[in-house]
Amino acid sequence: MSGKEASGGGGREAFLKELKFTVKRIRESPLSILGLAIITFFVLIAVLAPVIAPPKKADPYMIPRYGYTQEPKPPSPEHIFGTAQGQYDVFYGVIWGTRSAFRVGVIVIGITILIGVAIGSVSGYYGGIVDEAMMRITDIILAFPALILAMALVVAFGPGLNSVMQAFILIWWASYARVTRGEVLKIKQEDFVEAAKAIGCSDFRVITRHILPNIIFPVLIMGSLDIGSVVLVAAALSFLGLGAPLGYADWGQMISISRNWILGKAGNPFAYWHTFIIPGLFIFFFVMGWNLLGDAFRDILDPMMRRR
Amino acid sequence: MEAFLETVNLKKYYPVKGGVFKRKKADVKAVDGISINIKKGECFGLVGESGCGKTTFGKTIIRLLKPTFGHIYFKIPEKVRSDIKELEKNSNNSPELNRLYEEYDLGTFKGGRLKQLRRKMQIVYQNPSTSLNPRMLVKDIVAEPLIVQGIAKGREANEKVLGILSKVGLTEKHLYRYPHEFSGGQRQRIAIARALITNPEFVVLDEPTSSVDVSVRAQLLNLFQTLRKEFNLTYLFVSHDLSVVECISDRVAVMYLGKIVELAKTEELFKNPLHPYSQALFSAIPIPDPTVKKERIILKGDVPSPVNPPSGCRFHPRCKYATEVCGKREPQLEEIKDGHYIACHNWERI
Amino acid sequence: MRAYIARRLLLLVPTLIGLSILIFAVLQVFSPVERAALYIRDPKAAKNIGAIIRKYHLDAPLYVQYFTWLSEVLHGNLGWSKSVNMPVSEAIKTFLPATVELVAFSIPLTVIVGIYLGVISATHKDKALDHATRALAIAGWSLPSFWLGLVLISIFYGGLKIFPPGRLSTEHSIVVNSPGFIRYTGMNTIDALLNGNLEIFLDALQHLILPTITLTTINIALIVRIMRSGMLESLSKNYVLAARAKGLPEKVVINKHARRNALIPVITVSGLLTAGMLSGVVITETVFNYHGIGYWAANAATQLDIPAVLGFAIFTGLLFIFANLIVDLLYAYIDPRIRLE
Amino acid sequence: MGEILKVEDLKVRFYTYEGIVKALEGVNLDVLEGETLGIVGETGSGKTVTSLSILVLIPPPGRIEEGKILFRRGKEFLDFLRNTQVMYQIRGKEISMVFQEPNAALNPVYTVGDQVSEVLVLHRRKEFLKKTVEEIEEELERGTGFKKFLLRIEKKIYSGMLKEQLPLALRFLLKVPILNRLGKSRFNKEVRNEVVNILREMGIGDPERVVDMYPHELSGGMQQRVVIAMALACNPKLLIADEPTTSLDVTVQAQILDLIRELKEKFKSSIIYVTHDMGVIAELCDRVAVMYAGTICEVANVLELFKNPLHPYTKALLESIPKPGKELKAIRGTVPNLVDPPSGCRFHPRCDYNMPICSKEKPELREIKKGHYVACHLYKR
Repeated sequence: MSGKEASGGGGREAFLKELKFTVKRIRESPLSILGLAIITFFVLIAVLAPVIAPPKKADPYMIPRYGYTQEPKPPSPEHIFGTAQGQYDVFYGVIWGTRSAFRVGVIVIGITILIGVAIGSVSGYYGGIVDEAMMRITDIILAFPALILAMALVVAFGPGLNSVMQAFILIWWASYARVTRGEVLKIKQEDFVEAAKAIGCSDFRVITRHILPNIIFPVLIMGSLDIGSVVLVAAALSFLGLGAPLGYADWGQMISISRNWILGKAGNPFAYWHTFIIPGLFIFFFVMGWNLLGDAFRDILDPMMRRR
Repeated sequence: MEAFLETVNLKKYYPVKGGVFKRKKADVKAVDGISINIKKGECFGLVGESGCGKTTFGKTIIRLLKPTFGHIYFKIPEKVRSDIKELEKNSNNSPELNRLYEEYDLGTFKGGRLKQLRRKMQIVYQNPSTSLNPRMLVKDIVAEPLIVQGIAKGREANEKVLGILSKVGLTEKHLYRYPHEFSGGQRQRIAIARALITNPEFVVLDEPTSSVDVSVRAQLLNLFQTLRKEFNLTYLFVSHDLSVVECISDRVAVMYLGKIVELAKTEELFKNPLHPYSQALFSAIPIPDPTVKKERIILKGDVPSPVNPPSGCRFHPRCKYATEVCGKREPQLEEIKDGHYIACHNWERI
Repeated sequence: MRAYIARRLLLLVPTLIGLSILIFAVLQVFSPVERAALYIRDPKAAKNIGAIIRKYHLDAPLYVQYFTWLSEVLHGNLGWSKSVNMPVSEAIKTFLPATVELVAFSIPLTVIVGIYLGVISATHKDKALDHATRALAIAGWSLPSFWLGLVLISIFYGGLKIFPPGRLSTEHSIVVNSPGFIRYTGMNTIDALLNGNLEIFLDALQHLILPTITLTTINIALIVRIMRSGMLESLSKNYVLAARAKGLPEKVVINKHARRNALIPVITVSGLLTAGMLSGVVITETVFNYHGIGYWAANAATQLDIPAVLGFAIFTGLLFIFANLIVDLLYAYIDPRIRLE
Repeated sequence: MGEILKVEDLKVRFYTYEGIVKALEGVNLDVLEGETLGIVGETGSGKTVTSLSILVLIPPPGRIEEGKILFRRGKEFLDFLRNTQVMYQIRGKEISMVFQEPNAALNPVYTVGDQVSEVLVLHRRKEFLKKTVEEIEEELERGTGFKKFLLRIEKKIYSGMLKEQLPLALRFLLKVPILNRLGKSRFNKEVRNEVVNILREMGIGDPERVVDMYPHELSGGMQQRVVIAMALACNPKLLIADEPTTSLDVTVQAQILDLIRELKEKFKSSIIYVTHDMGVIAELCDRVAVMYAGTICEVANVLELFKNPLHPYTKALLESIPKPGKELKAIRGTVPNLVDPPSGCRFHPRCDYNMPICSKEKPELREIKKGHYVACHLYKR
């Protein structure tokens, strides 16, 4: 029976069994279903953006304008979510805003995980001066609240979403390096790592085949939680006017231009609610979705809970 | 007859970092000078309480840990061994002597030669739930030594895996499962299969039955016996469970605080232990027979710290028969009867 | 214990040096001319820019620049903040009291309520209360702080006309700035009490409510989550079982035995809390027009007032490092295993 | 010499993700006064769950479904399983427990003295208050002038505490951490001396120093002595010891066993000793109950059990103890998974005398000979 195809089939069959068990556990925890639903909803919006809100300008991320008067118009049949200050269409803004949120979140987290895990595992596995130096660098970077260091970097690189992303990558890898190092130090003491050395595995093989597969889950869980935080901080920077330029489809920027309309007008304090409530809700649910997913997965994939 | 595996004054120290700059303040002298000779095909028992350094010794002898001092000779020809003894007499670092060390002393092995050594020497750990990679299929766990050592790949490796699994009582349907789907006893069998697949000559068994149930323990002990005969293996059986060691090993050494205090044939040692510590150790074993009412030697105090062990004989602060000399001069392991070694100044008077 | 403290203090040195190098590196992104602008007090002096470059060795080799810059910083000369027209160090002194006042209300609220909620949700695991607290915590963690601020203002100030933004109503700020009113600490609530003016005290308090709620909601989620997992962890331990076996009432078992061990992870993470507080302050003060140090920094950033932003970064870095030091010492106090290392 | 504890068809279930673990399936057990009852079995046999259920300490997701736990108070038996008010009086005072992992049973952030005195203050509070009041009265005779005045106030506080009618303000004041240490300093000193005495009785050298140390500073053996001190502080009628020496070294185990034997005589308390080590059973216990997969399969006097074991599992267990020179007889198969345990007698899949009835009907625990019970279809009366 021990042919190539059988071994492939067997391997897949075991993997499917594990997957089936995980899916069963997901169905049982309400939080993860909610998280999964929210994230799939946002993924659909991001993917179908050109269909839902066809771009009017060369750069699809610039929100089309329907006039130049300052006062925002309430929701109407042509503008479902109404228009913001300067007659930017709110609906178009939030739909394309989803895509830019994904772009910022996923790219930043993707790159920082790669850098962080690589540095963290080398520093954790080998220890010594490499580890000591690495830890001092991460100490310094983590000595700053993310927002403030990002502010300084963005001011240095000049405002704009790209410099925000560069700033984040420079900052965020440090926390992944630290978490990875912690996990590697824990796994390194397990017997099976020493057993791998006992059969003559090279350091590279020990790290890639034995250590990384066992620490990748906590790091991915942290990643899913961080996508939310990255989008939050990016939105904050846009709100301060350091992130996306005016007219760019970015939730933080849209809330920023809605600031002077939050008190409504005489007699009707909530006249311009649409300008800041709608983009705010989009940010809130986007970040909430990722946090729910991350939290739920931590319980499901936590080996102790899984096997209790 | 060719010596199989010999250690000469083997030492393994762990640095203790302390103080402000985490400088090395002192050494934990886990293994502090052990010279023994293991014969081919023998099951050599090593007993001692936790913290006496028996596991460290097991891992150092197969070079999982680098020794701090001393030599390890593995299947060294008789002649070369006597040459080394000769050269060591007049000066202990002549170029000729160093060349021989490079050649035969495992302590100096590095890189490729160390990897070669791994085929011949293997280890089985105590806790089956942490000695197998939870994210790897059994097939890959057992096949990995073949792939890493470049012995076999693909189909041929699978066949070897199936072969060794059947020898330890597992079958083909266990191939595509993860370790957490097995009981403690079965996981230990997988670990044994992984250790034996490159058919090594020497295997360190580090308390292999301590974390499994009594009924499964008997199954594993029988398995070790049959595998020893079938593969002509030599074991170093490390344990704190004296009754297990008694029924599986040919010779037993008793360890205390990094040194061997007594070594003899199993029956001889368990019938009349001579060293005061061995006597206290054996008298402490509860006998599973209510009719036997045994007068017990109760040791007072706790085991001293291996960072600064007591001077002279390490057991003298807790020993009833300690005399003035025990506090000063450290007793050496001498052969007092054929095959019966003891490290005690006044063992005759006990 | 002394070795532990000594090591922590010694570790400060490389971190502080690293901090200065990082800031200096960010500074290098600008050309010498722009960096000279740091030290110009008034536009007229822009003419002899060459003299300033030479005075501060801005074109000298890198390490010389670093040392001159460092000595300047150590003498408190962080450059000139054009957004508020005063030296950066002066700006920090004037704006700091307002922020301290805000943070003084928010941190205790966050920690006490956070720990209480964490304990409750852990002891009622998987019951309604637990799910409610966890949902609240996750919501809190996902809320964009600036949006929460805007919504609160629009509801309370817009709708109900109470809790206006800013630090004081206009007429009270006139009284506060008048000579009759002695500024002891720069914090309105305390100064009002010291001057015996209850009205200003209530007004200042009224202005503090919404910013405190905003600041607390963001950071409370962190404390609740860590406290809850800490409690669950220690409740599963054997010493809790032993405490129950002694016959201790459940209340004592939870509050004495379980809670103290659960506090250890909370303390280690409270370093993050200070970071959360500092970033929160920048956003909250901007939204509420609350003229604290965060407002000044945010404003400086939007006007690309580089010295101000960097000055603020150095200040927060120092604050953060010393906060971590205090956290380490607190950690050693509560956990004897560290204290007697 | 009647029973002091009766456990009647105890049923315990654990509701885990994997399914419902039927941990205990109707356990009946009784403990005679002054006797040492051994409970022996492998992991998963339910011996620890039984010992925890007696003090109603089953942690979630476990639940005690059915059964009664009757403890003799004077003449009549109280079922404190349902009556929590009585339970809090019995726990730590009349029944106390010693755990397997000594360093896990001690709270790492409190001193040894603090944790031992906790039991004393909880259960023997009145005794210490009386002693403190007597001590003050003695000093009162010798005291003069201002000192006398102070002592009289102190006497008022303590006797107020004794009769439980302390003025509200005072009771509130004593809640403040620093004040209560000052206010009750004499009482605390009294308790501390008692703690030092108990530690000394447990064979702990230099108890004066150990009282202020933290658990992580003590060796395994010392930690276990502190746990035993906590358990015996209020000299309970019944001590439950759940594998107290399993995690200790052989020589330290000998010290602890010796200590337990000594305390058995001095405190005259009966002991339930849970272990998987047949050697310890033989040395320490008068009667033995053998458990397998959540059921009791045999109960007998220790000599009877070793001489002629009736239940196949007990026989196999005794034969699998490693003895030199004798071929080891292993029990085939593995311990059953209790989510869906084998039907009828739970040992039948591994039993050499397996009969058709064994997999259908669950055998009852019947008294075959005086004091020798067995649950197996081989022995129909």
